[in-house]
Amino acid sequence: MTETFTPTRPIWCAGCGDFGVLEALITALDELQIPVHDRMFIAGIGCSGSLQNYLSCYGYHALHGRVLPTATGVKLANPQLTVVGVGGDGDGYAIGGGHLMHSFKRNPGVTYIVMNNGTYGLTKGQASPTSVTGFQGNTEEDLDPIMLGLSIPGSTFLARGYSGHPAQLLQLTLAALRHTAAGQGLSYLEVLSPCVTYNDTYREWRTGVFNIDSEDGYDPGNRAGAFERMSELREQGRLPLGLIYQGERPALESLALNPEFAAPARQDLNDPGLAAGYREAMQSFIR
Amino acid sequence: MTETFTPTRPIWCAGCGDFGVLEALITALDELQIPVHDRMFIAGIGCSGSLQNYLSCYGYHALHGRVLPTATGVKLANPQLTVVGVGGDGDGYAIGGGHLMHSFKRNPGVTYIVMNNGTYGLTKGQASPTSVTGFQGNTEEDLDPIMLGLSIPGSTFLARGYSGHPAQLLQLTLAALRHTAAGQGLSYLEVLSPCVTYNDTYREWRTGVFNIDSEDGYDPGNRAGAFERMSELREQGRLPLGLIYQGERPALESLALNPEFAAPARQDLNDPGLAAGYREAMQSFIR
Amino acid sequence: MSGSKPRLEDLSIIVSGQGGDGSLTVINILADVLRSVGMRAYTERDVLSRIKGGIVAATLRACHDERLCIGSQIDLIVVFDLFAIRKQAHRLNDRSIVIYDSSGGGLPDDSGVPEGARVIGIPFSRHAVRMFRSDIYKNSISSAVVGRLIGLNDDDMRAAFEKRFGRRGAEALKYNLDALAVGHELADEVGLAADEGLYEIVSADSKPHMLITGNEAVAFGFVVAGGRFFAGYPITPSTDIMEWLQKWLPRFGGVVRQPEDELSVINMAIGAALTGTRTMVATSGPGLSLMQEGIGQLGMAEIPLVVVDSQRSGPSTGMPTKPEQSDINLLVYGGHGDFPRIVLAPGTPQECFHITVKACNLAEKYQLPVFIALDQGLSQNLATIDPIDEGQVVVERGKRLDAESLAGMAVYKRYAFSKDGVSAFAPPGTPGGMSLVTGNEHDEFGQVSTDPGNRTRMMQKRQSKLQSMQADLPRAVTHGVETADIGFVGIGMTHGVILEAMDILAARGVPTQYHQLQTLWPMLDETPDFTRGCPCVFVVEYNATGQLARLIVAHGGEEAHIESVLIYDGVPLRAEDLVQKVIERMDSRRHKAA
Amino acid sequence: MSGSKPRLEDLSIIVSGQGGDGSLTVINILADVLRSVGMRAYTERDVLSRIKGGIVAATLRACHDERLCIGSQIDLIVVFDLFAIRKQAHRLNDRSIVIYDSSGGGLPDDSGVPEGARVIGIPFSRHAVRMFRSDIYKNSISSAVVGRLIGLNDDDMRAAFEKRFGRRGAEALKYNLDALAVGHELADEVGLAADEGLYEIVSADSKPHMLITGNEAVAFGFVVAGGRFFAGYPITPSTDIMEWLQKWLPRFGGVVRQPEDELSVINMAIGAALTGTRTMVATSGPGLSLMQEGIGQLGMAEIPLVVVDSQRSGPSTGMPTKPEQSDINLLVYGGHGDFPRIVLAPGTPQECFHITVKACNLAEKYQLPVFIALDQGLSQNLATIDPIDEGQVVVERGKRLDAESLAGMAVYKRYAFSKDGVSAFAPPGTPGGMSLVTGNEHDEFGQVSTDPGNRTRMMQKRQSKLQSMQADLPRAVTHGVETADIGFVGIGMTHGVILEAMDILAARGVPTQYHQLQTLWPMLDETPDFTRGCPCVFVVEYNATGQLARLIVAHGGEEAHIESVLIYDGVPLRAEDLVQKVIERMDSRRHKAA
Ligand SMILES: Cc1ncc(C[n+]2csc(CCOP(=O)(O)OP(=O)(O)O)c2C)c(N)n1
Ligand SMILES: Cc1ncc(C[n+]2csc(CCOP(=O)(O)OP(=O)(O)O)c2C)c(N)n1
Ligand code: SF4
Ligand code: SF4
Ligand SMILES: [Mg+2]
Ligand SMILES: [Mg+2]
Repeated sequence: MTETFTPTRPIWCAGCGDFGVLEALITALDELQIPVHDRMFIAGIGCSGSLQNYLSCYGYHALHGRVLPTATGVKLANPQLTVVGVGGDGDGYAIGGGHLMHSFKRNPGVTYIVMNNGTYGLTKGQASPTSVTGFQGNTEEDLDPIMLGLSIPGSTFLARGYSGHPAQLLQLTLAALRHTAAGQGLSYLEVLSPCVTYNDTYREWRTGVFNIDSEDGYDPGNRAGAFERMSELREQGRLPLGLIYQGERPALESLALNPEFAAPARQDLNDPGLAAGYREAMQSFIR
Repeated sequence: MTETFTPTRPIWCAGCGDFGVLEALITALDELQIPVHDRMFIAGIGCSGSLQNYLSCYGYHALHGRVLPTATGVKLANPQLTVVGVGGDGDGYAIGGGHLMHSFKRNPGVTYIVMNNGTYGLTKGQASPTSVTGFQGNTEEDLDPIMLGLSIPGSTFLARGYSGHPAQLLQLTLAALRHTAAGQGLSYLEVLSPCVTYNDTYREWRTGVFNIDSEDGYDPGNRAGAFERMSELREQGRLPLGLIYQGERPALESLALNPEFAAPARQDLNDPGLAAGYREAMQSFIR
Repeated sequence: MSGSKPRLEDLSIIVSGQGGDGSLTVINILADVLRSVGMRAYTERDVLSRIKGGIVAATLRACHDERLCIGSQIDLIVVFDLFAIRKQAHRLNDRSIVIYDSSGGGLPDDSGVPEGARVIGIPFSRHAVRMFRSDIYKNSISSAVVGRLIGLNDDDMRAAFEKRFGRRGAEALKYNLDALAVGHELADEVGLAADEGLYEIVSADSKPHMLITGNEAVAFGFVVAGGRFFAGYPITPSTDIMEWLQKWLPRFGGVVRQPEDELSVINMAIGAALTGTRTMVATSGPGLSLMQEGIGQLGMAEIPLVVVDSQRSGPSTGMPTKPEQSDINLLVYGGHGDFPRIVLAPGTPQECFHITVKACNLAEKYQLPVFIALDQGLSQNLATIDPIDEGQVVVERGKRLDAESLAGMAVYKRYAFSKDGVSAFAPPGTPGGMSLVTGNEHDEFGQVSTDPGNRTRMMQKRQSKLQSMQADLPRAVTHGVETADIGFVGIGMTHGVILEAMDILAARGVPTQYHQLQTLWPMLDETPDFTRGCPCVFVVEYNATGQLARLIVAHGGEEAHIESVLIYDGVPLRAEDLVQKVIERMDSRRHKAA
Repeated sequence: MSGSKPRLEDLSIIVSGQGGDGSLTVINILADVLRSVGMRAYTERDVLSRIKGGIVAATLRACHDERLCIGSQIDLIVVFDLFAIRKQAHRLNDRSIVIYDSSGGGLPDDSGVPEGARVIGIPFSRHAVRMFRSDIYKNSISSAVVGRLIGLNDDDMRAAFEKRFGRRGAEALKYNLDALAVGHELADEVGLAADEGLYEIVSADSKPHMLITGNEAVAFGFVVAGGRFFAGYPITPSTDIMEWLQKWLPRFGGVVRQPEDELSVINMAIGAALTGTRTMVATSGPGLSLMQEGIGQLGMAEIPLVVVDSQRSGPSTGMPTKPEQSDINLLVYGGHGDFPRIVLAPGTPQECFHITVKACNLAEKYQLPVFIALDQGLSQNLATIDPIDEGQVVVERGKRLDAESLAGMAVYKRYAFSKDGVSAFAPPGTPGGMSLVTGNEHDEFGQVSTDPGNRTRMMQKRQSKLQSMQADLPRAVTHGVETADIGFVGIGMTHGVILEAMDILAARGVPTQYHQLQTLWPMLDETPDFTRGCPCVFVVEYNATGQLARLIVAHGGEEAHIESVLIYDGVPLRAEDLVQKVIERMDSRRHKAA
């Protein structure tokens, strides 16, 4: 085998929630038998944005906040790849917030995992969009990106895990990857992933989370119902975990690609069969 | 009186929905007796983004998509101004989408009016985030920014008008301005404002709109309830008009400003009383 | 009478009215008819950033030989609005013909039309409203009159109408053909019978010409170069590129996306490029400004991308529909930090095609951003050009690895150091080619690294591309008399004007030479050399600060030899005006020397 | 023994270990103690873009006289990790002292420590864990030993601890004071008794010094200049500016916001500036790239804003914690289209303060963007400086109108043409001052206009500011021997190194002079003049392509006289290394000449 880069030891602080996400991803990708060369990781900038360095894959370290547009470009150009976006809450909800809402709307075949620690870890602990009111002088209420996802027509998979609950996290990771693999488009998984150094929320989250997967009668197929339940739980100060919403809608790539051709990345550009079409385009200017 | 710029005749096409918005704004501002010099209009880029040129005010033509951050800066620096943001759906929902969600969250004392025509008018009719599926090859479902607003904790005023219903539009414009004037923060009013040249939706909207203001039992104070009703109406292909949600939360400026001082824009920077504080800051480096 | 008619050699025609009046349509139809009868055409637009209203104008030059600019004088003007005539009057002379819409009355005395000019009033609008209940048909009516006047055949006009309006449905076609017929009747009335036009039309060339804008040529070049992913966000004057590709690219299995903003555009394009897909984006100044972080990422992470900048008047939102070449600095110096890039500048639609192909090849060969600098004129003006031989295009993909070639390698490093600064690329999905790609400084494997030794080598590796690419970069095209004491330097839409000014000067006995840059960056020695070798070099550019001239000086150009000709009022330069400037400046130089 | 001790003149100390070990804390405490006893201190950090782990180092120079750089040799090194010692060994000599954490064993043979160096092993970590159940107290323990070694008084050390850890609560303070005591005991054990340090500390100055970074000085200057609105988004190495202002600005009724991204930052700042509030933003390369569209808007719409760029290694994400000066091009040439701007470059914390005040005044006087170019070293390194006389600051607000002055005017035009290019500004809310402000081209009232005549005048109006401001711009500071044949040009963090290299060269009989730029743009004649007047000018800059040198050449600098010294490996230059380069280059010049 050709030697390629060797995944390194994570640079995360001991106890960082991101370890749990890495663990779940490695296990899930193996379980689904995704060959390493078909995995394409698109990572944000932040502590969380180094995850791609710790497993075997094609890894890309995006610009801050640009995970989703980049991942969408990858998927459209080569839909055979298993495209996984990973990043932090600052990356995905602050500077990347606009892309998040448009990606829900667009529904590309990408699994997107946000390691939400309610702070900007790598820049040393400033408030992020999911920081609670009062944290570092934050005057705003914390965003619930799952509710945001529910509000966007086109969103098809919304889930939340907690790195302190590894078994459920693995199941959700598997479900997310499967949703996308089944051609259903964007699977969005937020993982509560404490930053032990700047915002150690293990205690709050241990007691605050609420497992909706085990709630009787909860229907993840009902958008408005999910929204209502989320609102209730939020008012009770609880953080719902589990598969919160799953819908059906064709993935973007199935709508955007011409099925008569190989995908953009896989075309032979020197195929002589192209000449006739080029000639036709040329003729269109002579008419 | 000093002569200043003279509001010009709108450059809009005859029949453009934006005329109705201008009309409602002029009437409402006069009715509320806002002196012209206390009006600050922040406009986007697009056909809609020329509205500030057609009335007496301090007008600013922002960068494409940046109406809300700019308006927020204005309000924080000088909360005495009546700050009105105006722009199009491309401006506010596409390139400005991230700012919209963060402005809901932030709740600055700004009235924000989006003239939604489901297209990019000024660049000649491309699909926008509120274009219906199929319009100009659009593969996505149209965004409902009111539902987006409902999903963001911190949003306090969400309404939709239709330029074809001027009486209701005027009432909603008044309500929006009053909400903000009462220190409740961001009032967001989307106006269905047809583009007769590139996306003439008068016919669809005449039949498609649904007046929620006159629906018995509808409670604009109930976020989850509003979301549910919006979802239902959407499924029925109807476009709700009226005051959809109103909540209470202190405006950003009341949280961000130090009440012991005049607002930033109104301070006398040569006030000798400042010297002692400066000295103290200097001493902090000597300690 | 037809035998004694002069041949149509060179005629500039303006049609002007309110926005929405359809002046552009008239001109475009005439251009198409001229093309179809073997003449040359060149068009220009003067429009506003609004959809209806305001005074707009479209200009056409009909020539026997190729000219890539509008003439300095206007031979024929058609106006639907009296404002328009005042605006254009200074370009008229005593041989000009003025056709105006007389629906509202006669021409006022202060119209500014020079004495001697032939003035014809026709109530286009009145006829249009009477016949079709809509004012907009006045443009179709008027084109009939213009066609007659310059000697175009009624049938050819009809054919062009069928082609253009046929796409819009049977009803539109019918009304417009009827309007054309009305126009022909009106022409008869004012004494312009069929086959009695002013000129005889003689085909310039047996082979058919293409009628194409620079934007279209770029888009077409991209497809033929194997481009398969394009992302854009609407912005004047670049949008046509996206629109042409939306129609054509899917036919070749390619993808065009219009995401939510330019940040999404460039990052989506980066994503596609990462997979080894040939990718391009197009924008104008404001979008280019927003893309700066992405541009730097391309440089650092060594990702190939073609970025088209269709320049308009800046700064900021500026004058969106007006031409400028004022993004040169941003193209050359933009992005924070040091990284290599290429900036190419075509001057004709044909060059737009070939330079786009070249740009695609260079981007992949050297794994970096390649810019194509257009301007509103080059982007949007239609020109007749000789057919492009699209079959000759060669696709060069640079160092690419597949599973087989990887299997033979002991180790694969995405950023392996190499002599030419380029490392082999294995597209994601290739077994054995796993790599890390990052905008952080990194080692050969793509692992983040701040090791000073590695940093130094990586920086030098990237920068060394600027050397290794030298032979591959398009050289300047030279025109005129190599020994002439007066030189020109220009890019983009200055090209046609400079060529014409040279002809005028030559006719007056003043020989000149012209160095038409094709590569703006890296600045090749040839350009500073040119300014050192020629004692007086007019650097003609559409901006206020002489960005191109300054760039040349920064790289060894001879400032004392340079005369900057700067246009930044949004109005295209005319050859005669350039000639005047040259003569004045030469005079004042002689005075100073004396 | 104390009488015979040498005076502490100049000592460079490194503390190095793993990220999170607290090396920075040790150095900062020592710097503070030195400041308090009247010595000079200068610190430097070498950290990674990760929160824990990796090898980091903090360096301190303790001096009797002012030095704004670290010494070329390291006199004392404290290491918690053996990797660290290998990394630093080349800076040690036979008089250096090495203190290492011997918890894990002795120093290996291949540590690289030069012969003759005094090596002291102390099991800091072991003690910390035993006493406090946590490794992190090793830094407090070690600072006691270093304090003793260099002759600092135990009480002064305690006072510094109380100040620093007191803020973190009683428990933190108690543990750290205990750790200090443990350290003092360990010092006793290895023979470093109280008052028996190596040096005698003699106060350099009777007046107290400030201990301050460039970032802090900028933030402080902003407040005193009347800055009342600041927006930022976290980014190394600029974040400290926001953090200092978050604490202080609200105390003066000012507002600090950290919105969702840099686009929001610059546009929110534009909003505040529109109201007539003095406003500033601070960022680093990636943020500056994202702000480009906003920058152009400031230029076009004539909005005053101060933009601080704390430069780090680029391109793209680059090496976030490492110094560079590679955004010069983007600062000077960024944004599409032509517009005026000012770029200032302080070299010391004191200059950071004064240049920020100046920037605020210039921004409002000329109504345009004013950049302050910092670099990671200047931004983050602590230095002792003479107290700033903040009482002398003069706030100049330029042409502002209030209701009263407006009432006396017949007509108010926001963009009235004027001799100096500046038009009077009436803040929103002022009766009678209504105006339109736009990034489109506009007429004097601010109405959108594409009229060519208006366009030309408006462009010239804006550009003319670059002339009218000339007398107002900070001039270069000159140092050294004005007639010397060897010159230096530099900005920012090169300042201290150049000064020290000049001293070294002078001591070796080589006189030099130094032109320390304060204004990078507009490029004042003085700088190209300097390169013409001095036969060999070393332009020292932290980037790979010589951006500053190229800028000077582009404006008439003499390329043949310029020797570029380029540092781009992320490692701060040392004076001795600069001296070597000067000597080598001069030799090779002489060879070439011969
Ligand atoms: C354009 C830009 N702005 C700012 C930064 C600095 N920056 C690096 S990481 C980061 C935030 C990281 O927070 P988050 O995404 O939550 O990741 P975490 O470290 O918490 O995992 C920021 C602001 C940057 N790299 N690029
Ligand atoms: C950064 C940037 N990108 C693109 C443009 C071009 N542009 C001008 S208006 C517009 C869209 C306008 O659409 P919308 O906001 O819906 O306004 P409307 O014209 O429909 O009222 C665009 C994309 C621009 N001015 N700036
Ligand atoms: S700082 Fe926080 S987010 Fe970053 S690695 Fe440490 S624990 Fe994790
Ligand atoms: S193009 Fe559409 S949005 Fe623009 S003015 Fe005309 S009708 Fe209104
Ligand atoms: Mg985070
Ligand atoms: Mg619109």
